[in-house]
Amino acid sequence: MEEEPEQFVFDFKRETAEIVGGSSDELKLKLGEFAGPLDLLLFLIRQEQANIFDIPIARITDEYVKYIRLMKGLDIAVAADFLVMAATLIEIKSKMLLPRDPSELEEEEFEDPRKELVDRLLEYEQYKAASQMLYERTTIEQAVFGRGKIESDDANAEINASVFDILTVFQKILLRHRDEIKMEIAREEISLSDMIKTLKRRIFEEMELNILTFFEEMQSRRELVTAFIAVLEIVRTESVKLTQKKTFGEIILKAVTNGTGN
Amino acid sequence: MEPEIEKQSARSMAELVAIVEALIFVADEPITTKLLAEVIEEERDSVEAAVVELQKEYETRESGLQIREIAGGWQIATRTELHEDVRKFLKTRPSAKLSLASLETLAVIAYKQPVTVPEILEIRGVQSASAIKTLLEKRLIVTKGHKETVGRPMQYGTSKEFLIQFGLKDLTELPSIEDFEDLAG
Amino acid sequence: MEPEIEKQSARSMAELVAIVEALIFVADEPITTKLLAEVIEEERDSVEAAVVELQKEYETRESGLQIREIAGGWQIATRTELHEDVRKFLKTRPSAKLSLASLETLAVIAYKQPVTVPEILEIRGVQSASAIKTLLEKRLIVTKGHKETVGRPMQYGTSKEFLIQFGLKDLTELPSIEDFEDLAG
Repeated sequence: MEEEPEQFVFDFKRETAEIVGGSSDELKLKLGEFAGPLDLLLFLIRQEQANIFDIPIARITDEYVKYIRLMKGLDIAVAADFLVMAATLIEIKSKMLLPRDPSELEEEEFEDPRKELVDRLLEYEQYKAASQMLYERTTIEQAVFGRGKIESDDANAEINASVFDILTVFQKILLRHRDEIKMEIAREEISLSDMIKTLKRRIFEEMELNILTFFEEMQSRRELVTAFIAVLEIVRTESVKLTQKKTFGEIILKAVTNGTGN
Repeated sequence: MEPEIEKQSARSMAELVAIVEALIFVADEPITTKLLAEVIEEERDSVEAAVVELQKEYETRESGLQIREIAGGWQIATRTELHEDVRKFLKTRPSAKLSLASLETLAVIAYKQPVTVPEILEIRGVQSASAIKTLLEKRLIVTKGHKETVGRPMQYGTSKEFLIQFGLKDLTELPSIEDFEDLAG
Repeated sequence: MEPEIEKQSARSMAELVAIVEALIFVADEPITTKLLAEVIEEERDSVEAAVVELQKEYETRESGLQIREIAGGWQIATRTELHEDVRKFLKTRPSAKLSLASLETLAVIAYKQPVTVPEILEIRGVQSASAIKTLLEKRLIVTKGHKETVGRPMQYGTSKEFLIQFGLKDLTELPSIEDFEDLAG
């Protein structure tokens, strides 16, 4: 039952993608998947049944901007590239509104502000058609199956590697290597005086520190012992006091602020 | 004395067809005529003839299998018409398709290779980084060295896996990009 | 009413043979007559007859393959007489297929060459002897002389075959980590 939608993840003919105007401001959007701003633009041009060589730039710009607002309103992340295209459209629109310089009236010299965009759209449309061709090819190809596993396959492994795999694997090794070095460094025992320094800094930064939390951060038994001694030491010599909210409750280390600390 | 002179096939055509069939079968990816010829130490021409003969044989006996030329090599695969039963047995669904963005990026790479990320952006009008990553992970594209230009950006092209997954003998089998022109407008 | 009664084959014997061939071909393990019959919804007797027919077909055309009954199921395998050639092919086939251990070792050698076994051990954190042997056999790496240090260990580097198989013009075409940084997103 669920197989159908898998077969057509998207629809090149885009029959489902349309902006449906609802009552008043309540616009409803049937979202089609747009591969990019050029894709959206082509869709709008087709929806307006406009001639690609004579794009009604004002109308299309309005539609385009409306669509983007709608996406934003629906909290759909609008990629920067869509905004860039909006700016381009607005720029073309304003150029079109400028009165033509009478000295440039000869047709040949007059460069249509839309020309570059049209060229891009035409080129893009070719690749879009090519991608549809690829889509059809892979659909057909999925009807052909290779043989099942045979014994000799086991002798031949596993990963059909490309240069990309070599790099990815190398990166992973480097990361693993770095983690090991980090662990080795961490394994070196921390001295009592360093532990006291760390503890002091934590108490004065956080004002109060749960002893259990601090102990849990220790990586080994030796460290834990050092931490314990450090706590005893700091309570004895510094303006820090141990408090316990109730019997067997959590023990908190607190800096004594209105200090009579020696 | 040249050893080449002695390289005279002691095999009959029927034997050649049989050994070629066995090797195409055990190979786990399309096997080239060249490699077949090397392994069995025969002339490439006779190997080629044997494969074509084999291909015909499969067709005339209306086998459930076919000998296909793909990605520059030969492969045995099931016949398209049988896909429903095969899929039912394998309990597979058509695998997840590429997204629209990935397909478009792949189309640009297939036709423009070797091509860099900025060049793809230029055509598609949208960043394609995540599509490229997907295509690399799916092994449909490979890196093609650096472009000798500012910043030496990496170039990409399609892979052998691309040919296999899209059922192409080679890249020339792709229709030319100009053929898609009349679809415009 | 038994549904069995309605189960009348719409398939001809030839069609049955073809579909049975395709299913045996795609199966990872020997497939039983019972399972075949279930998948294509035919009587076991006719399926059995189709397999026997198929088996005969392979024999009479002196195929390089055979339909074998094994472990209570059916399987396609290469013909025994051809095993020498098949074995030779399996041993020599060039392939970019590697185990993870070999791939890791190859990656270290590619990026750190020339590099010695102790250096590879240092980086990978595991012994790589058998991986190096595999890579040498696959001709993906070559020895690069001794390192002038204690024990004069052998150094390794990638081969020309490596460049060919991975589609590189030269080693400068190996991508660097920075090349893919843009794709990270």
